[in-house]
Amino acid sequence: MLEVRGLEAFYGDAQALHGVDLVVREGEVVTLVGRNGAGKTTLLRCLMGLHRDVRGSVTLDGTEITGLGPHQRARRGLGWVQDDRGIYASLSVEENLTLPPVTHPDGAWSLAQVYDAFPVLADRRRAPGTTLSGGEQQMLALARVLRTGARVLLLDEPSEGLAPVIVQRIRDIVQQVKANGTTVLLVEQNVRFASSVADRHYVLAEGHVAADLDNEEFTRRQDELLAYLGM
Amino acid sequence: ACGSGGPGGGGGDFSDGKVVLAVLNDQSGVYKDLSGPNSVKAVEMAVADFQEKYGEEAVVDEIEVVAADHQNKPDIANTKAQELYDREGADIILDVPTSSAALAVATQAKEKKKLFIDIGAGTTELTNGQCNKYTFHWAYDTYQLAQTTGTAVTEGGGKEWQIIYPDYAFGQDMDKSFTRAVEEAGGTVGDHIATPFPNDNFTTFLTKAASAEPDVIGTMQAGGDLINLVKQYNEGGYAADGIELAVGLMFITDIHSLGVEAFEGVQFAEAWYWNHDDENRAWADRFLEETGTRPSFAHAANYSAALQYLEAVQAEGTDDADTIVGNFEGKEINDVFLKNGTIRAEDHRVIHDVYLAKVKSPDQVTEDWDYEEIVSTIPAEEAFMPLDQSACSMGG
Amino acid sequence: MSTTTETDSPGTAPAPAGGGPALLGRTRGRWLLLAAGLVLALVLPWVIYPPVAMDIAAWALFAVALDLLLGYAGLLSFGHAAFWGGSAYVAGLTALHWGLPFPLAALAGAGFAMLLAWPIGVLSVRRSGIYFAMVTLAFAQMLYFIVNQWRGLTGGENGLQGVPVHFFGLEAVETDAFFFYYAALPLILLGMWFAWRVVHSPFGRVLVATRDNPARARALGYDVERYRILVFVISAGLAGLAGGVFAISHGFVSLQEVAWQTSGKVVLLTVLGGIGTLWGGIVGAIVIVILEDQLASSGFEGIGIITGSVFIAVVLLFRRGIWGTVSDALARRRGERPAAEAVSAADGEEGL
Amino acid sequence: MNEILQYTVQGLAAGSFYALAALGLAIIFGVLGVVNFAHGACYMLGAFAAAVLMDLVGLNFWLALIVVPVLMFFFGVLLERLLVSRLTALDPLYNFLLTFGLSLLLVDLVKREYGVSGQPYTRPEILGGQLTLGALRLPTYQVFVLVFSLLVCLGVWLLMTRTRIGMIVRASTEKSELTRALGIDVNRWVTPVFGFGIALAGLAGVLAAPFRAITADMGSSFIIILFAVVVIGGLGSIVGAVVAGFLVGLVEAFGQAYAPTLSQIVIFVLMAVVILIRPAGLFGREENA
Amino acid sequence: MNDPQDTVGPPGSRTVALSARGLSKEFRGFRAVKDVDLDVVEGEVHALVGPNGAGKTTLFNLLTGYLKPTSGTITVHGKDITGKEPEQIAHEGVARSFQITSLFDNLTPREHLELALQGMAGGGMRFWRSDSLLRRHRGRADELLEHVGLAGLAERPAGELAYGQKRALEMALVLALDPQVMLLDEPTAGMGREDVDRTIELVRQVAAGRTVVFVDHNMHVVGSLADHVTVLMSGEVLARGTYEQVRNDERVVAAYLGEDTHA
Ligand SMILES: Nc1ncnc2c1ncn2[C@@H]1O[C@H](COP(=O)(O)OP(=O)(O)OP(=O)(O)O)[C@@H](O)[C@H]1O
Ligand SMILES: Nc1ncnc2c1ncn2[C@@H]1O[C@H](COP(=O)(O)OP(=O)(O)OP(=O)(O)O)[C@@H](O)[C@H]1O
Ligand SMILES: [Mg+2]
Ligand SMILES: [Mg+2]
Repeated sequence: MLEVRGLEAFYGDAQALHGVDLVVREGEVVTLVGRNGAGKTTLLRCLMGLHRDVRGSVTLDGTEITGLGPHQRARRGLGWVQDDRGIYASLSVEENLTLPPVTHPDGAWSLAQVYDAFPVLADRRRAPGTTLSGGEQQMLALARVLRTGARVLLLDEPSEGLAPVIVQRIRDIVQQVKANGTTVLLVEQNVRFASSVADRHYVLAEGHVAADLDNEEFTRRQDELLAYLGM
Repeated sequence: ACGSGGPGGGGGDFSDGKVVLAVLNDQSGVYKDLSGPNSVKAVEMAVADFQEKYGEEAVVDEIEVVAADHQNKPDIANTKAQELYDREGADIILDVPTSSAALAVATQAKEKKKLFIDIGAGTTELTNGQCNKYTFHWAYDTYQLAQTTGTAVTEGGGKEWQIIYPDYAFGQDMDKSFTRAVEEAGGTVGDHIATPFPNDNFTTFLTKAASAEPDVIGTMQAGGDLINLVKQYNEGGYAADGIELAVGLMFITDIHSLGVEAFEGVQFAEAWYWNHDDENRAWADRFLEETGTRPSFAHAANYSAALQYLEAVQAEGTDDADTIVGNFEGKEINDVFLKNGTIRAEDHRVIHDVYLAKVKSPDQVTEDWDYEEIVSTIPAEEAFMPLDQSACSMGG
Repeated sequence: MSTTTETDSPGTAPAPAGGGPALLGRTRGRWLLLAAGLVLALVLPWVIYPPVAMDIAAWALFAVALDLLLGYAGLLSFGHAAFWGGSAYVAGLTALHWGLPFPLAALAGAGFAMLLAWPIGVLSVRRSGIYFAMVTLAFAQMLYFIVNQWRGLTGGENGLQGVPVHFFGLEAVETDAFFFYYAALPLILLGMWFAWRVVHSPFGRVLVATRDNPARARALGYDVERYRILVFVISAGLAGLAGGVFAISHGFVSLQEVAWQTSGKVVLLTVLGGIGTLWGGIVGAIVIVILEDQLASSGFEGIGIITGSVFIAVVLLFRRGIWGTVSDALARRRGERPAAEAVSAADGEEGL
Repeated sequence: MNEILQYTVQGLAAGSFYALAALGLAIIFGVLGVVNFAHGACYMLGAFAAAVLMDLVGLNFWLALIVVPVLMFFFGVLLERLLVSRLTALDPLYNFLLTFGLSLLLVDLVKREYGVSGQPYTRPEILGGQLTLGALRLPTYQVFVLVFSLLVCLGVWLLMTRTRIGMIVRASTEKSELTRALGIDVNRWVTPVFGFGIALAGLAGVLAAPFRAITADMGSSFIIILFAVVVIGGLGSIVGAVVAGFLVGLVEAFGQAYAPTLSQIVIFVLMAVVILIRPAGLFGREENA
Repeated sequence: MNDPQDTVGPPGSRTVALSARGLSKEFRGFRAVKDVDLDVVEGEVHALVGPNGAGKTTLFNLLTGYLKPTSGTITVHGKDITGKEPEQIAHEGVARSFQITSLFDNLTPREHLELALQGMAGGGMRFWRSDSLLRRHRGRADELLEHVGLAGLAERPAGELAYGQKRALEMALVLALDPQVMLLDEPTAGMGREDVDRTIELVRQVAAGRTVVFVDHNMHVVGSLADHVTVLMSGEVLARGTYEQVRNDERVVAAYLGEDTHA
């Protein structure tokens, strides 16, 4: 589904990614783990076409999307939730939800579905987006990409800063999404969360893929990995 | 007492062996059409006429005309004036519209002991509190504008006045002079309504003025503000109520750009009109050939000032400023611009006959630029500030 | 995929400590530059018409004063004419009516500018960014109207004419622009030194911090508004000093000095020279004052066409200004990091 | 009483120009975060376009009300593409400076081309004359301006708050990168919105043409008052721009009627008071520093 | 500056370091914090937990002056600080970190700390002195960087640091203020486990002799650090007590922890 070859990214003179190769197959949930600064966020931004300073190739469904702009990638089915959530202050909660165009109607959530899953959002639907608390904003951001029906979700630390109950809810949603056949690439620090939802794990270290593990192996070698990666 | 400084070198009669006339004015701003580059043309015409008239007899062969743009900024005018006198060897600076710029140049003229003939500026200060030996004021001033319009319109039957004036020095001067002129002519002035400057909305002021049901609304606005006011006066339908509009300062270029419809019937003071008589017209034809446009009074005055300066140089055989001042003081002149003109020795104001003009209606216009009808002529002695009102002392 | 290295996106390129000028990276270079600057200041009236040289010096100090505020506190004042012009009037009036020697008159003007800046600053610093620009512009406009109306004192649009130069009876200075320049130069240099001192003081450091992240600065215990007010007042004082000298050198004060076009011009000089470089304004002043002087005698109509185009070109192409561009290039040749744009995009404070 | 009514209508009519232009300013600020210093120049260009087209091709006032804003729209599109868009990622101050330069350039280009004296303009006969409502007598044209601009303001407000376009516009403003990543081609929206804001300034210019002097400088002091208007209303607030526009018109009219010497200062005093009490403006959102 | 005598409060003395009474905050009709009473005893580590949107950050903002309470009072060591500005509160010995990192992107970590140290020492307004004055804080700054594991990055502009490094710097800044009361908003958010443990260790160290209030969703962190826990829910205090008490409180389990309680 999503294939990355030799991806390099730069911040000015500094290189953040040194030739990343990875493959995400259709319907899989794959996590990207690695310590702070490993380049996880940068990788997602490159996939979304938001980083200008890149080399390498990215294909989606076999088509090269390297040269496309972010909105074209979104229309082809990439959905991104950024690490600081990206909620619009000038839009109400409901407007935040209805803003993105529905790109793939089959998988797209309706407003009613969203409000059903996140009753808080329904309560505050008229409030300006950024007046929600951090956790509420995270839910909103997630709900927002679900509304588009994106086929590949790129989630940057969706469980960060969330109450345990909410983390469980998010996990349920990821599982539900997966059941619908949506592909997910997830950046996670929370190993428990990662191992409970994902099929496979890529370990990113210093800008390249250090290991590619299935969930079983990942759980088995968890302690070793933690020590190695400092996670 | 007059300044005692003489020319630097005793031997030569001409500094640098030539005469340099500098035109310092606004080549890009609001006075561009009124004087601007065409004033330079007018001065060049004067030089050509002078050279043609005297030919071999001329006391000086080389006459140069230089120009500079002061952008209506007094500090630039000030620096430029110094530069013109010091570096370009200018013997005289001409024109200089914008009062603050003109006053700054007058100060430089006094410092450098070089001539300055102002044409474009309206302030009476040049021949009043701030007068000096080397500065002359050639064409018009605020006193004369007010005196002309105020007296003539009142005598023509407009007895009850309301005055709308811009609240800055020019407008305040005009308001005072107007009031005096109107009252001396037997009229009365009701309210004096001060307006901001610049301003694009005069509707409130007009409402206020019209509510007193006067015969005439006298307005001292100029330029863009005048156009604003006139347009809003027309929209308000005051003419139909029998309220006339009399204008303190207006130029033929204003009428030309807006069209006579906008100004029809408006009365104003005019220092010179190109189509007034044959002499004027003949010169205006030549000007048209040179520039493609008809002259404003400022163009004619620049021509006149340059020509009279050269005549003085010819008569004295030198470009030494003190000598020329001596030649000028008290001189009586008649030329295309100055009718019954006198250069007053006491304050260096050049007085001459001026006119009350009225804007023609569209069907009266027979050719381009034929916009004005001269209603009356005000003799030189009546039009300008009498000497006893002037605070000028040449020593200072 | 291409590798385009876009260094002009702000926030990615870091500044050296305190956002100071990289051109002065090395001590030796710094001394050389200082010496060159002083020599330039001394020979200027030999190569340029002295009154124009004086204009350059005054405008240069004005631009440096503005950059202190714009480059180091991130506050764009579009109303600095109020201080330059306000001081010009006070300097002119004290010289005219009390016969103060001109350095004292200029200092009196500067003092007045600071007094004026205080209330304006207190009100204006409540907003930053674009808001600050508009608010200062509006206040300056208010002063313009007052000066225009208070005709008895200021001469209205005729200006305050006939301001004398008093200099302890030294006739050369009092009458000759060439000597006046040398008499006034120490005041200008003093002002510049003071601006430098402020930038390289603990205060200057805090200022840069308040520029980059005011909320953080507050959490560290800094009263951001107080810092902004103080730098505003200092900047106004220096602008006033420049305006006072300028007025005396011309022998009159006109409304032009308090008009918004004057505020615009000093912003132009600063931007052209380079925001956040402190000395860039000097280069800007040299270029623009000479350009204006030349254009005035060139017969070219429409100065605005030139200045407007310069503005646009600088903002689009040489955002770091002349000084900034040159110093970045030098720094790059030495393998150092170029300085960041002083005005950073991080400031989302005024968002919708 | 009668006079007070008269001043009220006159003030509101004058306010119409501010409201329309400030609305354009607010929308542009909203979308691009740009305070367009050239807005006054665009107002001037609108009036000039009306006058010049009338002279050249006999375009009448009614057509000008449509044609000129459309032209100004394309002019705005051009400006945005060629200049403004190059600075989007940067501090808004750069665009403020850019548009400042632009206003100098535009004004002097117009001066060079058309001189400094005003341009003539004739409005349709039907808008001439007076409307009498009881004892109240008002120039028809002023009433027209007032009603027309109120309608336009209302329409724009509905557009920005009630339609998807408005929503996209607000989103693109705030986080253009993210908005792109959500599948919206931001560039497609930003440019037309800039054009739209410019068109509003142009429209104000057309309305001014029959009533005010059409000179190259007509926008220079207008823009300053416009800044005071948006500061009072709250920068970026659409309602704020309109309300403050009319408010300033009223304050100006009553100031002129009862304290003429202070009338110009009154607006700035009003502004100072607003900043003191509500730094974000009457309708601006207060944000935590 | 900290006076050694009064920082180490004997555990039994129960002097209240930070206290709020009847604190409420309303945003355009929405009450985010409702009538909250809070007492933080000197020397304790106090955790503030609660579901997202409970009002924790808002409460923090009220306590540190970034928001003005709609009603209620706040005192620090018995001194009323209600309505004071953030910088004044900082000078009262109350320092905070931000949930969303907030640094000076162009300054290096070392410069950050010099600035912070100088802020407390006073003298930032001295525009007539040389900025080499700041260098006298360098020793202490490097010490603090060492402390939070940023020693190697002292010269890198903060804008280039990765998220976890920024969080560490954020922490160092709070330490630099040497406050009596520290308020930490989610100090471990976005950190890997090792960093979390390091941060716990760090907080524990600096908590000696200080009062700490923190917000965190990581129950592991709360469990290892907090002496007392206050649970907020919809702007109101739902429960308070020790970690053990709170985590066994049914209402808390239902509203916040969920069935999956241990971390
Ligand atoms: N704007 C930037 N300028 C320069 N360097 C940057 C920038 N953003 C990130 N980096 C560098 O790129 C590297 C990768 O950063 P990235 O944010 O992708 O890490 P991450 O794995 O997402 O970390 P975290 O878990 O903390 O979010 C880091 O070393 C960081 O310092
Ligand atoms: N400026 C504001 N205007 C309106 N409502 C606000 C504002 N700030 C916060 N709120 C609301 O107040 C409530 C409490 O928010 P707060 O940020 O304090 O929650 P929190 O407990 O810190 O949550 P989290 O753990 O998710 O960060 C939320 O519902 C939020 O929407
Ligand atoms: Mg990340
Ligand atoms: Mg929070």
